[in-house]
Amino acid sequence: MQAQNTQRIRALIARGKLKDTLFAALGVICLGIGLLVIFALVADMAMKGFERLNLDFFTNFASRRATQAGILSAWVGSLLVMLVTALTAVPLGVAAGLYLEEYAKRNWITEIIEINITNLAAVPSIVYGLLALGIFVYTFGFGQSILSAGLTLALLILPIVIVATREAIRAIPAMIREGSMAVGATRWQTCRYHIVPYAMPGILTGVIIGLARAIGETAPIITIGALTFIAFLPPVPFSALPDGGTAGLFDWVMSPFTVMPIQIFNWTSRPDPAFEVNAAAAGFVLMAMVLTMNAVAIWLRYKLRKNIKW
Amino acid sequence: MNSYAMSATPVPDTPTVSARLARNAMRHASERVIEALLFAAAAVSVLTTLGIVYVLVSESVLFFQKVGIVDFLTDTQWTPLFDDAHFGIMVLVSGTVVSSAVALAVAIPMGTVIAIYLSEFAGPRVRELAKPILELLGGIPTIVFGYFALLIVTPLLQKIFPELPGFSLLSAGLVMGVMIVPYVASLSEDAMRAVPMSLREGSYAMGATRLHTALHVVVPAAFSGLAASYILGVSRAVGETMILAVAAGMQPNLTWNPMEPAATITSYIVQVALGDLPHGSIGYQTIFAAGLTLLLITLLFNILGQWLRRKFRENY
Amino acid sequence: QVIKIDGSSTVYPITEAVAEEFQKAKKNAVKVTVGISGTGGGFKKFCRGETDFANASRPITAKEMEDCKAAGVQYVEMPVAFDALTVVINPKNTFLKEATVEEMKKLWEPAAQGKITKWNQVNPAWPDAPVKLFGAGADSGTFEYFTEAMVGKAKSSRGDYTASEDDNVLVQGVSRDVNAIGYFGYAYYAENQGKLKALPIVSPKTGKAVAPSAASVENGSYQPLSRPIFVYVKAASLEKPEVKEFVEFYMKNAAKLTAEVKYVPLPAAAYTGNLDHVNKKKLGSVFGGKNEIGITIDELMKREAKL
Amino acid sequence: MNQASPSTPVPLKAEARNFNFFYGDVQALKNINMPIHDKKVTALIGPSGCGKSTYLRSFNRMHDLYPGNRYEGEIRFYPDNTNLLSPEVDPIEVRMRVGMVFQKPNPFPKSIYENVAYGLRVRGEKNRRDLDEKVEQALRGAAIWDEVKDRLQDLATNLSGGQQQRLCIARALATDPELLLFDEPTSALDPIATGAIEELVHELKQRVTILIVTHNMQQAARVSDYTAYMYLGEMIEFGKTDDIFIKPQDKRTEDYITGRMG
Amino acid sequence: MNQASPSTPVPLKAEARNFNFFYGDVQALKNINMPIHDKKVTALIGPSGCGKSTYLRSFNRMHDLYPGNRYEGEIRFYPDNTNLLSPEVDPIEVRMRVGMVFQKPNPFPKSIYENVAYGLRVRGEKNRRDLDEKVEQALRGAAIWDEVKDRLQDLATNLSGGQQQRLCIARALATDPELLLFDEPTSALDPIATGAIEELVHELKQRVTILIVTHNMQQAARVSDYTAYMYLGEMIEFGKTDDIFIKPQDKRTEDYITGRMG
Ligand SMILES: Nc1ncnc2c1ncn2[C@@H]1O[C@H](COP(=O)(O)OP(=O)(O)OP(=O)(O)O)[C@@H](O)[C@H]1O
Ligand SMILES: Nc1ncnc2c1ncn2[C@@H]1O[C@H](COP(=O)(O)OP(=O)(O)OP(=O)(O)O)[C@@H](O)[C@H]1O
Ligand SMILES: [Mg+2]
Ligand SMILES: [Mg+2]
Ligand SMILES: O=P([O-])([O-])[O-]
Repeated sequence: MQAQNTQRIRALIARGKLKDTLFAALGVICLGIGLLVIFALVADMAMKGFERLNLDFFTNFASRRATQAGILSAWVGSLLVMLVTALTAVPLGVAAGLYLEEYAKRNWITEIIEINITNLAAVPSIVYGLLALGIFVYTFGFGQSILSAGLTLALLILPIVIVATREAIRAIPAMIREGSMAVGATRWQTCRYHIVPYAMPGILTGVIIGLARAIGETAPIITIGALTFIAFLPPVPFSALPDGGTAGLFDWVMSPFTVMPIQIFNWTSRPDPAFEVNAAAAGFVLMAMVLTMNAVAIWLRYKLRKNIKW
Repeated sequence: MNSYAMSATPVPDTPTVSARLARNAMRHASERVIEALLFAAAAVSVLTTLGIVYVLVSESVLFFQKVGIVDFLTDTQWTPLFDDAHFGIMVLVSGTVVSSAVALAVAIPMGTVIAIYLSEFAGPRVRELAKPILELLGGIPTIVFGYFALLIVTPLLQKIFPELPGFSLLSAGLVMGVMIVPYVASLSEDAMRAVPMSLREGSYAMGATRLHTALHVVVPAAFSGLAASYILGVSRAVGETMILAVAAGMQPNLTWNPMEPAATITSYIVQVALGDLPHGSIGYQTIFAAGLTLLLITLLFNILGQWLRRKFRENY
Repeated sequence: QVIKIDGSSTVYPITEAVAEEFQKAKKNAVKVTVGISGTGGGFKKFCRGETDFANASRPITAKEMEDCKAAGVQYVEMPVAFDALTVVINPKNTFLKEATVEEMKKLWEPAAQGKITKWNQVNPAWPDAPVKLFGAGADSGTFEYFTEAMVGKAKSSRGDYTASEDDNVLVQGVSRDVNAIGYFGYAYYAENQGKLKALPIVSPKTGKAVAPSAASVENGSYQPLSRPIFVYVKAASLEKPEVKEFVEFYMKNAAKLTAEVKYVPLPAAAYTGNLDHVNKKKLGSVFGGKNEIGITIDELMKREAKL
Repeated sequence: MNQASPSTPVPLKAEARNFNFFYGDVQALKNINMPIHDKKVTALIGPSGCGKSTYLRSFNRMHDLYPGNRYEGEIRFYPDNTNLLSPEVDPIEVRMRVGMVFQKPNPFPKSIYENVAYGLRVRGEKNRRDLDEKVEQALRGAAIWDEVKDRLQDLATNLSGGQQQRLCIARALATDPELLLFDEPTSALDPIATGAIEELVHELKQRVTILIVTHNMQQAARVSDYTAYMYLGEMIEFGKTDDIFIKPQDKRTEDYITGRMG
Repeated sequence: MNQASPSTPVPLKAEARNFNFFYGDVQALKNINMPIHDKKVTALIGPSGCGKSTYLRSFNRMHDLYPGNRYEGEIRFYPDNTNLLSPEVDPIEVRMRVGMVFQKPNPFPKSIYENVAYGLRVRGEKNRRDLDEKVEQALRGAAIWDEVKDRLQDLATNLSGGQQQRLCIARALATDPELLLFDEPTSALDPIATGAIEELVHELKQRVTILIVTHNMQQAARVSDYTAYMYLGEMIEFGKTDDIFIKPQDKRTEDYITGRMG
């Protein structure tokens, strides 16, 4: 009876393990497909664009000659736009997520805000462009500037950051909140010392995905007036201007600009196939930028995730 | 030692009480300010929606003065820029629905499997390496994905389905699905990671396998996060533009067959918004009507999603 | 000192080339920016007074003229090059040697939708093979021009074809399908001659089939698919010396740079004529808010001269 | 010392009056009336699930954190004679004055040091020296100092069950509350540590009022001055510990105590 | 029944041999040698943090779930005389045969019923009638049936601390393991419930071997046949419970037991 039982159990385990193995294989396959696509695309871009990946490519402005065309204004523009986006979307998104999870009462207003946020995630990016054109460019008078673009993309990725923040907060066990409140902490103190730090890995995921999306967006930025040919850089703070003055600390936010995806978009749609090489090289650089830009977040998330357990 | 209300004195100690009240008042004030700030942040998204609704509605009103709403909903042709103009939005809706469905049929199962695999099966090194790389998928400019679909995926698919045209919802949708995978996988994986280890311990101690633990303990406990990632994935699919503009053929075609080329609401909007059309013309106004339609469809979907999610949510 | 230009993607390569050379010549003392928001988007900004120049692949429309007027924006219209809309087929296609406007109409008219699906339905001499159609997006100037020239009525077209704003997508489509036919700007054909074949179109005026080329456009024999493309400059901006200088530079170098980016330059007289208009402040458009088909350079210049 | 306390001649720290509590529609506590004497130890005993934790958690308004929970009646707090449950009373002030140790140890996923220092930081304490001192004192009080003094920066969640429990006691001690709520504070502790904690309770009594849930009758008898017996959400009997353990008035109390003691 | 046990004349269920355990670089268990007699109750006692939980968790390979943990030595399991720790041995099989109740109650966020049925479902049980019956039996065994029989579909996480603990006991019972590991199974229980669980242990002994961690000396004395005293990760003394409690060999054991008893 005992032996029989052992056998039954063994068979059961064998079946269970088989399922485990099959699932793990499925997991590896799915992961493999994802990684394969990434590697294929990145390798393809790297190979096609290899001949352009030299220093000149980074220090040249756009040009009608593919071999002389570079991405200087584009990468600088992308970087600055992302700076504005990150500095806007992250605090706003985390604050909104905190409000909804930790402060808001469960009532129909919260419900509406909630539905509204997920709904925003589905609005096509170009519509954000149309909105931003009216609001940032004209109503607020920010013009066709880095500031307008950064804010537009911030709005675009806000739902992602908020949703990620909320879910990360929801995953924190109630007993942690109880422990904090029980010593007399206010809601804000609980958020500051516990909720936000413990939710941080999840928040960072939202930021990583959000910024990755933002840096690759073309359409809304074109709508608000990003340029395609621009052969000068935004003013460096405190540098001398041609008219004799010096640039202020934040003058660059009002500067006209272009960004990497526009450059890539433009190059892919040029008649001259030589530009495909540029587009590939720029695509590769963009990938590298995404990775570098997110490196800090990725590293932080890795660090934090190890220590937060309950 | 006890700084306040140390009632060694028989009478409640007035100065400390008033000090305490003062401190309470201050704390209240600062908590209020913080709450107000946080609320303001949450309100930004509402304002954004209001702005979007305003932009869409104000132009759509002009549009619907010229085109009847019944025509808009029932006409089976979409040729607003043609001489013989028809405004049957269902044509674009069908393209949007089919392409999103194809994308989600890829992204949700694949993303969930990857999330479970990374969270419950893979070693820490694989996990910490694979996740950021996978997240790169979300950072590739969608135009690059578009060409990937057109130049690589479509020819591959044509080997399997020889009758597949050069432009199709299928190949655009598939690539879109892969693009959305990190949204589902990353957020779901985070949610699963956050499930307390004690629950896993409880399950493993019963002799459960990894898969059983994952499916019966971890996934239900992380349900809220999974649902959120799905909703985000759906949203991303519905709102995606460039891949479809490049690889789906931009052909207004009322079809539910993914093997055909078709235009979607988003690809139509981007095409017109960046095109030659004079602003203010009826052709230009169509994009607002189309955008509004999309907004309403997603609204319905989200209300449904919210309801489903509340029904299935588990707590711990 | 920033000169702002925005508008058509078709005109962009020319203006970009000019801007690049101009900045080089001025040692970066003057900054020029060029954006691509489409002819419509370009005019919108132009008529709000935000830009100094508008690139346009079609003449300004009546509505846009009104907008400009309302904002007090006056402008000088300058044709800068010719674009030859090119009908292309797959290089492996052996049966298509030339086509008439009538055949094109039969193929592309709205009535053909869903009905004309085989080549032999257009011309019995052609094989019983499916037709695969590729063309410009319905929002583009190219579409409008092509339909008017071929079908006889602007924007009158069948809808069941693969449309794209990105002409390289069309290049891909046509180059991969033996039975494909498509149309787009000449430059895309010129750069992809290995993958595509241009289909000679029988000119209704001369009855001769002519293939697009720099020469056939310039001498007016490629008809009716060649069209002028434009740059509009704001009159008020011409007061600024750097803008004036830029216009002069543009007209002086346009012929060379246009050819370099694979468009067809206008005769030299056209550029001097433009400069003349600028100097004499001849404002407005010669098209009266409407596009026109099959206009030759001669006609165009005559009309400009009358302004 | 306490003219404030109205009805009884003995000084009170708090008093439940007609107190009811509901988890949604389920009534967990039924019409509880009970005094809590100042600077005394009151033990709450009763079978599992009778509502001890629910009652204890009401004293620092923990139930406020969840929607659907409802209080009825009053818990008056002295000397200021406020009703802890009144909506006008700030739950944060209540929690500042009322410390709590939970039934399941719930250390924060932070270092051991930060866990204990947290309550002080919340109160605005920034001086590193003071913090260090108070943290050490609290850890000593909770009889865990020797075990953790060399690993104050280690993650608290890696401690053993009993260590976590003592850490949570230290966390509550560090802030010097007026009323301390202990929910089975020694459930995971061995006799040595339990002894130390009981010692601590004795000592604390000099300055603090203590309400302690325990299922250990000997412990209740050893440490408490008053004992309350709860059953199915009701307060069956309350009295001096000696009285309750020697001559309980209620049959149910007697059954519970005698049936199981020794 | 157990010709298998090799060296000792008494039948063994398991035996630790030169067993060491490391959390990363920190050695938590040091060279432990200890027999576990078949169908007997062995109690593990020792001060908080001495490694009792760590040791117990080794028997069903819980430490495998975390990277960086390391076993050394052997834990032999009889009658089949396998080394539980060997990499060839499937931890799932080990866990199927060795049930565990954790120190901190960890019910799944599922219904009460599903919590108990979980282990049965894992074992492929699908028949609703059988499930119902076994769930009831397990809940009765853990002395919680009466309290929850009307709310089997309620969320288990809403139970009181003691109820959760008994639920977890029921969960482990339901699957009929060969060896049961109890990590302070009555820490959150009142005397009545504790008595019921001790009763249960007595009964279970007929069929199952039990290893129980407790910090309650009386409990150890009451329920166990053998007792092991651990200190700072070492096994100081092991013997018949009567011997250990009456005439401990080691000074430290004696101090621990006598110093604190009664
Ligand atoms: N995950 C871990 N990482 C590092 N050290 C740990 C970990 N878990 C426990 N320890 C340490 O190992 C030692 C033994 O812990 P264990 O949990 O086995 O103690 P215990 O005897 O069960 O104590 P208690 O009676 O308090 O539960 C303790 O000093 C503890 O701090
Ligand atoms: N969040 C909740 N929702 C609904 N019912 C609850 C909740 N928490 C506890 N209960 C129920 O309320 C009753 C009292 O629970 P409480 O935790 O106060 O018991 P307790 O006396 O502390 O028991 P123990 O000694 O087991 O900890 C129990 O029947 C329990 O199942
Ligand atoms: Mg309790
Ligand atoms: Mg332990
Ligand atoms: O950009 P276009 O206006 O030339 O299509």
